[in-house]
Order: sequence, then structure tokens, then C-alpha cells
Amino acid sequence: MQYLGVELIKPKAAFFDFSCCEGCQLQIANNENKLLDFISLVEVVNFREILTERNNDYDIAFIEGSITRKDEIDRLKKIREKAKILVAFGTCASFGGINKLKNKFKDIEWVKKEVYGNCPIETNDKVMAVNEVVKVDFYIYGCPVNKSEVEAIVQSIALGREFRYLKHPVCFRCKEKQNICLYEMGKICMGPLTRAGCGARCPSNGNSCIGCRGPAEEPNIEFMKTIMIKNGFTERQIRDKFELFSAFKE
Amino acid sequence: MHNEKDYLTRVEGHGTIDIKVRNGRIKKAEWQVIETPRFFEAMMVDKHFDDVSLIVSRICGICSIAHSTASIRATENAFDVKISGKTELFRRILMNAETLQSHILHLYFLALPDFLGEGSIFPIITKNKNAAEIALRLKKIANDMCDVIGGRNTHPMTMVVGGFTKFPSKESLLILQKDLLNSVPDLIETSKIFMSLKIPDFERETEFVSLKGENNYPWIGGQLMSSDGVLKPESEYKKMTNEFMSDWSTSKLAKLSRDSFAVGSLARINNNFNLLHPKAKEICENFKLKAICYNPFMNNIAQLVECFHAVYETLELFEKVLNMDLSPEDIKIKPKKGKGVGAVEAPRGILYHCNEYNEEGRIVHCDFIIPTGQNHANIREDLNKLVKDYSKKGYSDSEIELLCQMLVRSYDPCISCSVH
Amino acid sequence: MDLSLKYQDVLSDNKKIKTGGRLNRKTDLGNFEKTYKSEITGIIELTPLEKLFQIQIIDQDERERFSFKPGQFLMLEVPGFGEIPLSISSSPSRRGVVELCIRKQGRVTKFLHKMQRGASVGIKGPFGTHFPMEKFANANVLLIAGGLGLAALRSAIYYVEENRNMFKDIFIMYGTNDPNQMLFTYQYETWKKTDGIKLFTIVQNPDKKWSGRVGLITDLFNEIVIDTSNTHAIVCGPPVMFKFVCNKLNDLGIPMENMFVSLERRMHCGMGKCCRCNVGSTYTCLSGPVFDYWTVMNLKEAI
Amino acid sequence: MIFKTIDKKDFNKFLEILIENNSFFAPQKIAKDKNNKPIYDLRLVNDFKEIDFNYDILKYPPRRFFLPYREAISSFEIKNSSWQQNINYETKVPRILLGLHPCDINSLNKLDKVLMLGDYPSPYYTIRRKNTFIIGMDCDPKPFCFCRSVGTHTVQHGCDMFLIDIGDRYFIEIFSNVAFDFLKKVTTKDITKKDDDEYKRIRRLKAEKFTAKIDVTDLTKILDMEFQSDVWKEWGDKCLGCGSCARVCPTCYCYGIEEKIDLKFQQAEKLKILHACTLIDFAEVAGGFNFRPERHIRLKYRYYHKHRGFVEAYEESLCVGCGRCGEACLAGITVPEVISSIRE
Ligand SMILES: Cc1cc2nc3c(=O)[nH]c(=O)nc-3n(C[C@H](O)[C@H](O)[C@H](O)COP(=O)(O)OP(=O)(O)OC[C@H]3O[C@@H](n4cnc5c(N)ncnc54)[C@H](O)[C@@H]3O)c2cc1C
Ligand code: SF4
Ligand code: SF4
Ligand code: SF4
Repeated sequence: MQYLGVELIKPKAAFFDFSCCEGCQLQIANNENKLLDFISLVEVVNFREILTERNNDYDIAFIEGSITRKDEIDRLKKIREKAKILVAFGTCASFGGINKLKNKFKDIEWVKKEVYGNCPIETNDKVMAVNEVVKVDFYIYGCPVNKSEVEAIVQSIALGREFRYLKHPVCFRCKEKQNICLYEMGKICMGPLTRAGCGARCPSNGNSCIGCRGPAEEPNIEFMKTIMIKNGFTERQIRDKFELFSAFKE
Repeated sequence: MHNEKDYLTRVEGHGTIDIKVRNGRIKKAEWQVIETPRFFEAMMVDKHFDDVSLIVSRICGICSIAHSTASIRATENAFDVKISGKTELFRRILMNAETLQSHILHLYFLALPDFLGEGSIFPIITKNKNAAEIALRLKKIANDMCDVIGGRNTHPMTMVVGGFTKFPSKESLLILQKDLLNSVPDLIETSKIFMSLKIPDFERETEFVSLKGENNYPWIGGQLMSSDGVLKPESEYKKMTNEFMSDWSTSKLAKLSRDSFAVGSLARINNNFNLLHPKAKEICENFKLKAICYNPFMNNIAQLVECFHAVYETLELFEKVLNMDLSPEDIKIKPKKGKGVGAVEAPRGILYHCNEYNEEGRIVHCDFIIPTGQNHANIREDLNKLVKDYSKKGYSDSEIELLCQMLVRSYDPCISCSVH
Repeated sequence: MDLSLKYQDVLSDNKKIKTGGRLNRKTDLGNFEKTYKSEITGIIELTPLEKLFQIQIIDQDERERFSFKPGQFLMLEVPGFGEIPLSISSSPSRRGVVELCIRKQGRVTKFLHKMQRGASVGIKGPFGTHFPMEKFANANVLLIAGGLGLAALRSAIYYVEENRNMFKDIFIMYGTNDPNQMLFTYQYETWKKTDGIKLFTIVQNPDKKWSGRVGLITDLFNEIVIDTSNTHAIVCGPPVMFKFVCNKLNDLGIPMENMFVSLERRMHCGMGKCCRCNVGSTYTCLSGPVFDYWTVMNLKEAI
Repeated sequence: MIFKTIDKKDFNKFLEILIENNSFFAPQKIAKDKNNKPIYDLRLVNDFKEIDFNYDILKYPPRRFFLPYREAISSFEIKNSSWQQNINYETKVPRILLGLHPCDINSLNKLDKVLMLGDYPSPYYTIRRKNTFIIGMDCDPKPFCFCRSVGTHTVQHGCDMFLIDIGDRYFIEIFSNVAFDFLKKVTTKDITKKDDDEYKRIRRLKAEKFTAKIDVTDLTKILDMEFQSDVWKEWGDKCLGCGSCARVCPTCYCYGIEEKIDLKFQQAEKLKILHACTLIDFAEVAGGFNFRPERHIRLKYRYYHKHRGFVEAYEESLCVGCGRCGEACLAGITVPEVISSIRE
């Protein structure tokens, strides 16, 4: 394929899932209108959720999910060796995501017991994001990822241009949609700190932004906490929001 | 040891079929679940009820609406919250939409390639563009419904304890209604495609567990029933599942009157045949699907029947909600100490959430029982019998291996969900 | 009773008011977003980072109407990638073809470097203020550039070359970090041959092959003798550079009003609408990019 | 100027006809805040009953009807290494807006100067502006309004007609021929001495109600003097860099361009998206250099553009004193407070 006379790249892409809900992979199958065009952009060689054949020759590896067990670490390292570009696909892969909530418990034995009683079960003590194990070349944020953003990113690869994330927080887009600010409605919201690009989905639907896309560029976390407290939210409530996806360093 | 190449493909999550060969012949096929556990029940401890449904929806990307709905219902039962009729209707629409989207995904993307001897949907896209386009159109309308009403097709956020943060506009509902009406011919085409496929001949008598519908086909809440005659209230879900662990699975397993039981579309239809929409019943007739059907491969057809049901029921629900005032409701929740159970029929079968709260409305303890978890033991038993039956019939090893895979897939297992 | 508003066709009203055929973006509404479709007719690689693009407007009528003055810039459109401001590097007297010296930097420029002869791009313009060459008549002229600054200065060099008799002494001073960053080296000989033009080059980090001067561009002032009472200067380059050079020139006795610099800011329209190019609160695209140094001194944020 | 009065009953009838014949936007209740106080904004009206005349302030400025947050300004059809540009300046018009307060009408007048009256007029803006019929309405100053300080509390031009409530009638200021012709179709009365007095009384009352204010005396010079002031740093520490202020400002017009290619590589689209100078990448250029790398520098620039640069160019400030930015800012950064901190 060509664009304005410049030959495009058709990369071989492989999708790998680790510990997660696989909702991000699903988004790819979900963009029905453009799915056929999308799969003509890349050659999908490995996609366990919808594909039987496997091919271990790929340029881009999309890693979904967080890393929780010894065998997952080994598997990820092998993928890293093969892949030219390794993409952390979704919030779990980028930050650890919801799964990392487990890390707040100091006693892993208690955790196992809480869920499995006295049955033996294998797990690492700590849930890790992909970049805690191997080098990551690119991140795609979101829980789940935003389909049109994924398309834009893959298209950028084909065009050989870098993809740039929006750098500002969600509020900017939320205001564009002419929503009434949730703080005005007495609710807490992570919008002022979270990276835009989701179309302010949650606030536009009347629910708080929960920060799934991680921090915007240079977020003013310190003063935002003061604002949250001024709006009547407790330290505990604030912590709830900050730790949800483990995306914000406190 | 867990090797990449062992995982069964075209299912959600990680499981393998361990094939035991003796003297060059398949002796036994064993179902193993090796998904990594995420410990959701532990993560939830101390979480505020506002966040609970948002977190548990991340148990599964495919049935996130069912998880949210079950969780919210559990919390509402714990706090004695009453919801409005409007909320009830919209939740039902969402459950129908998710069922449709999940079933279509399974039928076309995961199951159909087996029947056509392909490795994935991709060759079908090139060889049978028409089928692929039907699949995408049907999935789209289902996803659009989830988008418009749930706020997003995966991990919905409009559904909260007590109701909805926002109801969709009439205009957007009218568009959906029109699209939905237009999707009926596509469904009929789908049923023709599946009529032309050969469903493997296999039966094993088992017990079927589902919600019991009263006046409607069951999606949310109500009594729990089994085809062996067990009937229990929602709150006694534990007596329906009797969870246990085994060394071959990282997921917990379940049993009731026998060693194993089945949940899912086939179980729902077996237990609630008369509550199906008349149009859906017609499809049953076409496929000679009668209660009680013991062929697990027929679960694919049961899903197809439910697609019809979902579309027709949703059209009826749309008529009702379009006549309502869709401005947002005031939601005020007072948390209290207590425990509540929410049972819903997820696409893959009955799903239970049990949330126990302290006075502040923070989780003290919780418990989730996932449909696929309840099916694992049954899958294992089925595989056992399948290998025996088909060896006797003189089928080759590779044919049996494929049948084994097809059998597991026809349960549409959601493994990462079962090992949450 | 009918009280419906009538649609007012603003565009054709605007056209009717116009007299004569000459279309102008400055007043003609219908031309606002139109970009002149142009063809890349030649590409010359100057350094690993910079290429010179020769670009010709395809439509003959549009081509004939296009003219510019040294120091002006245009907006180059690469569909799907973006529209970027670029100084015109070629001679103002050469009709129909413009030359753009483009450094590979971001989205648009990286793709441009991949494009081939014969591909189409779009140009809007010319925009902005220019170097006031007429004012320099009968005076000495200093043309000073650092790095990529030579791209903007080049059209002024063409101008003085072609109108040699208008001016007194002419000095071109050019400095870069490395010798291999020097642009348009193939033209130096021609420039020098033009009667009375003196060219000085200097680099900061010489390599083995370099036999010329080593140092900062301000060092060159030790070598030249000029009558500062009748001298104008144009300085193009990064802000740090022109700050030093202009202060030096001022010390030498040249009034700040006689020095001209070209400022760079982020730009999205070139027509004073997007606001992105404001320096302090002055539009670079309308009041600039060429400013006299006195104005720059009075602008907050300029340097 | 031509003045008339009209009975409210007659006026309502007039509106009913306008609604029936046109695309008509008027204030409506859109939500309630945490204290149960209703929030109003302009919405499409299909039925007269939907209009809420008790509105206090429009939540979002009417700027969006002329300068949308995002619009496709042109597109390209790609064919091999060539392309064809398609431009469509026409947009959904004409339409009627009811209920703009003086600050909002004056904000449009300011935008006119940049986008319609100067060099390179924008057809996108001009077409919408010329095809929108505006019915302005007098207002009651809120605690955050400081329009009087910047001289935008009255309307000299910029709308078609302006209404002042004088009990059972409206006092109408007629600004355009279209409005005059429209009003011929309903019963209006010439103004009497009594109307005159009532008008003046109401003006006086209103003038007394302003509480917020800014002092603009020599503000341009003071801003220049305080360019390096530490005060900016203090405000910058609070600013979240969220751009909400520019999103709700009736006069902000900065934008960015984003170009998109479809997945088939056959179409490219050029989107214009309103930007905000407080966002981190506002002045960032290729190579990563940022002309305004810090929050306080960007916030400072917002004030310099509005209260200094624009004054220099047009002899008026680019702020109409509506106070929306201060209300929208979670960090509580308000124009009166910032300006007075600079003057101290
Ligand atoms: C008056 C003027 C004259 C210029 N002349 C030249 C020249 O002759 N040769 C040359 O190589 N470069 C020149 N530049 C700089 C050139 O415009 C940038 O290198 C170019 O915009 C980078 O675009 P990009 O898409 O590759 O970079 P990206 O970083 O991808 O930029 C994205 C967008 O940001 C804007 N932008 C980014 N950097 C700049 C910048 N420095 N100036 C203005 N807008 C920017 C553009 O709108 C661009 O499309 C000039 C800039 C100005 C203002
Ligand atoms: S609702 Fe959230 S995202 Fe929207 S403006 Fe308010 S704080 Fe920002
Ligand atoms: S001033 Fe307020 S509204 Fe504006 S960017 Fe800063 S924090 Fe956001
Ligand atoms: S700067 Fe603030 S007060 Fe001034 S016009 Fe804009 S929003 Fe209103």
C-alpha cells in the first residue's frame, strides 16, 4: 500500500494475554465498522482469543495484562527477545491496573486463604506492570483501551510516524462536551489529573473519572488533593481513587 | 509447567486439554485450567460500595455487564435499596444486549471456524464475506446498545447502586430501535448458516442449573433451580454450588445433586423453555431443540435461540422505555452493615456475587461464583465420555482431538473469569 | 404568519463586493482555507537532516499570481499529516517555483523527507512581514545566519545578489556547530564571485577536513571593518544566537531599529487566528516573523 | 436607535411563531447542582413551554454556535501521489438564539474583530455570525460578574434585538432591520415617558448590584512591570493546567489542527479543535522545545493576551467579565483575584 507515493509498512502483529480480563483484546474485535480495514493494516499472526494458527515471527507484540506468576515472567522475556516493538496494551500492562490492588496487602498468605481457603495455589507476591519485567517501547492506556486510539496508533506504525498522546487532562474534553462538572454535583472525579483521549467517557455518562488512563503530563497532584479535601472528601476516599489502577504515584 | 503452545485457542482465558495416549491410541482427554489467579475477592476487602461494581466488572471483559449487574444487585440487597421500574427495564435491556453480543462473538468468531474447518474468522472473512459482514453487523448493534445505555460496551459505568447515573436520550434509543429491527434478517440468515452445519452426535445425562423465571425469561435475580428438582432462594446460592478445589484446576469447581452440573444457554432453555419468546421457540423447533436436551454441542444452538429471544424481547422493552420520562433520577444510598446476594444469568450461565459490608459501606468479605467455574467439572466428565464413545466408533485420533476442542468451545468457557 | 429567517449567502456577497479579478486571502472569504496544489519538482539533499524541496504551483493562473518578498513564509500542507510554516528560501524574482529548506523534525517534516519527486503538497501564502530590503538602499548590509537560519536568509541573499547596485558593502556571516551542518555549501563560490560580497563562515566543533575559522559567530566581528553609522543587519538563527549577535551589533553602534530578526513559534494557520504563535501577546504570523530588534526588545517572552 | 415596548403576552406569541419557523435555541434547565440549584444553558426548543425565563446565567457561552469546539475545516481525497481538496464553509444555518446577556453579546463583538473584521476573515465564523439572529436579554448581576469593570455590561451592537423586563412588558432595543421587520408582524407600542423612566430606574438598580470588580487603570503597564513577579508562581502552583477556563470562556478562540487519515488511506480530514493556552503543549514545537514550559508561565500568558495584548491591538480587553472561568476553575483562580494580586 502507498500514501502520497510513500510505501507503507505492513507489520506482523501478535497479541499475547497475561493476567487480565481480556477486555482490551475484545476492543479490537469490537470495532465492527472498521475491523476489516484494520486487519488489512497489520498482519495478525498470533491472537489466541480468535485465532488458532500461531506464528512466532512477528514485528510488534501487544502485551495485554499484568504479570503475576513466575512462568509469565519467563514467557514475557521470550516475547521481548523476538519482538521488534513491544507494546503494553491497556492499563493492566501499562500500570498493573486493577490487579495491582492485591499488592496493598502485606500478607500474601492471608490473600490466598481469603480466596482459596486451605487449597495450595501458585502466585507471585507482587503483581507487576510489563515495564517492571521487560523494556516497553510504547504504551496504550485505558481500561479498556479506546478502540479509535488503537487504530490511530497502528495506523501511525504503518505510516512510519510517531503517535503522540494528548498531554492534557480529561477536564478539557469534559468541558468540551458541556458536561456539568461532577464536583459541582458533589462527586469526586480524577478528571483533572488523568490523561485525556477517552473522550471524557465516564464524566459524560455522569460517573466519576476513575483515572484508568493514568496521569496526564505534569499533573498537579498536590494541589488537586487539597481541592478534593476542600470539596469535602476524606483522605480515605481520595486514596480509593488514586490506588484503583495503581497508575498514580502518590 | 505451563507452555504457551498448550493453551486452547479461541476461548477466553487459559485452559488446556491434556491428551493421554497409550499404545499410540488416545486413552483419555483431561480438561485443565491453568489461568493465573488474580484474587479479586481479596482485592475487594475494604473497598467502598461506589467502586465495587467498577472493580468487579474487570473480572471479565466479555461479561462485564453481568458482573456489574450481579454486584450492584448484591449491594442493593445488602442495603435494602429499591430500584425504579425504569432502572429494572434498562438493566434487562443491557443483559439482553450483552447476551447477544457475547453469543454472536462465540457463534461466528469462535465456534463457526471449527465447523467450517478453518483456524479462525479471518479466512471466513475472505471466503465468505457475507457471513463475516452479518456477524459484524449483529455484534455492532449489540455493542451499540451497551455503549448508549451502559456508557461503554465493556466495563459499563452508568449502572450504579440504586439506578443509572444517566439514561440515554430518546433520539439515541430510536436509532437503536431501528437498527435492531433491521437486524432481524441477519439473524434469520445466521440460523440458515447454522442449519447447514452438522452438530456432532453425543449425549451425556447431567444436571442443569439456572435461575427460575417467573413471568419472563430469567436474566436478573429470582429463585435458583436445577433440572434435578432442586429449588432455592437467591440468598442460598452456596447450597447450589458446593464449591471445592481440585489439583487440575486453578479455578474452584462446583457440584449439586451429582458429581457435576452444567450452566449456560442450554441449561437456561432446558429449565425455562416455556418463557422463551415465541419467535425464539420457532427456532428451537427448526433445530429440533426440546427440553431437556443432553447434547452439550447443542449449546451453540441454544445460544442462537437466545439471540432471537434477546432481539425480540429488547424490541418489546424499547416500546416501554420510549414512553417513559428519561430524565435522571435522584439516587441517595445509605450504606448499612449486612450481606447481600445477586444472581444473574451471564451469557455463559448463572453468576453469583455476594457482598458483605460494614456500617461505612466498605466490603468486609465477598464471594463470586462464575458460570465457567461451575462448568469445569462437567466439561471434564463430558470429555471423558466423548473420547470413549468416539474411540468405540472408530474415529481417528486427530478427529477425536478436534471434537474434544469443539466440545470445550461449545461451553464457550470464560476461563480468566472463572479464575478471577 | 411566516417569520422564518432568510439564508444570507455571505460568500457570494463577498465576491460581488470585490472588483477586478485578483483574489486575495486577506479579504476574500472563499479563499481562506484553499491551499494551492503544488508539485514537488526537485529534491536536493543538503545534509543528513536537511533537504531542499523545489515546489511548483500546478495551476498556471495561481502560479503567476504567487509572489513573495524575502523573509516571508508560507504554510505547507501535507494532507493527513499537517500544515507547517516554512520560510521561503528561493529568489523572490524567480516566478512560479519556490524552494524550501526543510529540517527533519516531527510528523510532517519526517514524512516530507520520505516523499518523492512528483508528489503533491499544498501551499498557502505568502504570509508575514519581510526583510525591508528597500530601506537598506545605499547602505552596508550584514547578513548573519546561524544553523538553519540560512534557510530564511537565503532569499535575502538572492535579493542582494540580483540587486547588487542598490547596496554598499555586503557581508554574509554564517556559523554552525559542525562543518557537516553547513547548508548550501555549493553556492558559496557563486556568492563570493558577486562583486563585493564578502562571505565568512565559522564552526564551533571542527572536524579533520575543516580548514576554516573556528569559534562563535560573534568572533567574526573582529575580522570585519564597517561603517556602522550606515549599516543594516539581518540576523537569522536560534534566539540565543541573535540575542548575542544583536547586542554585539548594538555595541558596535548599529541602532536596534536597523537590525532585523526572524522569530519562530508554533503556528497552525499563519493568518492570525490560531493564536499559537503569540510572543507575549503579539502574533508572529501577522506582525512577524520579521521584527526589528527594538520591537523584539519590547516584547515580553521574545527571547 | 429604535425603541419599542411589547406586552409579554404578545411577545410570547411572537416567540411561538419564531420557534415554529426556525431552528430556535433558548435557555432551559439542564441539571441541578449538589445544593439543588438549577443550572441553565441554551438548548434547541421545539415547544415554547420548554423555555425557562428564570435562568440566571448560561452555563456554557454561546461561542460554540459560531466557533464550535471541533469542526472539520476541509478534507482531502487521496489518489496515488496526488489529492483533491474539498472545502465546505456552509454550516447548519440560519438559527435564532434567545437569552444572551450583554457579556455574551459583547464577547461576540470582540470575536468579530479577530475573526470577521480584520485581515483574513474566517468564512466559517462569518457565515454563522451573519446567519444567526440574536435576541439579547437583560440580566441580574451575580456575585462573580465584573462586566461593568470592563465596560461590557451594556449592549451597543452585536445582536438583533435586546429585551429589558419592565414588569408586564418588555422594553425592546431594535438593532437590526430583520428584527424591525419581524416586529411589524406583532403588536408593539412606541415608548412613552413612563417606559423611559422605568428603563432608567432599572438601569440604576442594576448598576448598584455589582459586587465583583477589577481595576483596569493602567493595567497594561502594570502587567508589563509585574512580568517577573512571584505572584504568578503562586497562582501557577494552584493551576491544574486543565484548560477548563478557556473551555468556558466566551472569548477564547485559540485552536490547534489535527489531521486524520482513514484506515483505507483514501481520505484525509483536517480538524480544527479549540485549544487552551494553559495546556502544557500550547507553545511546544518540534524537537520538544517548549516556549512556555511551566504552568505559571502559561497562566500568565492567558492574562497577558486578554488584558494586555488585545488591549494593545484593539483598545479593549478580551475579557467580558462574565466570571465563568473563575466559576469553572476547580483551583479557584478568578480574574478579580488575580488582577488585584498583581496590582498590590
Ligand atoms: C516563520 C517560520 C519559518 C520556519 N521556517 C522553517 C524552515 O525554513 N525550515 C525548517 O526546517 N523549519 C522551519 N520552521 C520550523 C517548522 O515550521 C517546524 O520544524 C515544523 O512545523 C515542524 O513540523 P512537524 O510536523 O515536523 O513537527 P511536529 O513536532 O510533529 O509538529 C506538529 C505541529 O506543531 C507545529 N509546530 C511544531 N514545531 C513548530 C515550529 N518550530 N514552528 C512552528 N510550528 C511548529 C506545526 O503546526 C506542526 O504541524 C519555521 C517555523 C516558522 C514559525
Ligand atoms: S467532571 Fe471531572 S473531568 Fe469533568 S470538568 Fe469536572 S473534574 Fe474535570
Ligand atoms: S486556571 Fe483553573 S481552569 Fe484554567 S487551567 Fe488552571 S486550573 Fe484549569
Ligand atoms: S476570561 Fe473569564 S471572566 Fe473573562 S470573559 Fe473569559 S471566562 Fe469570562
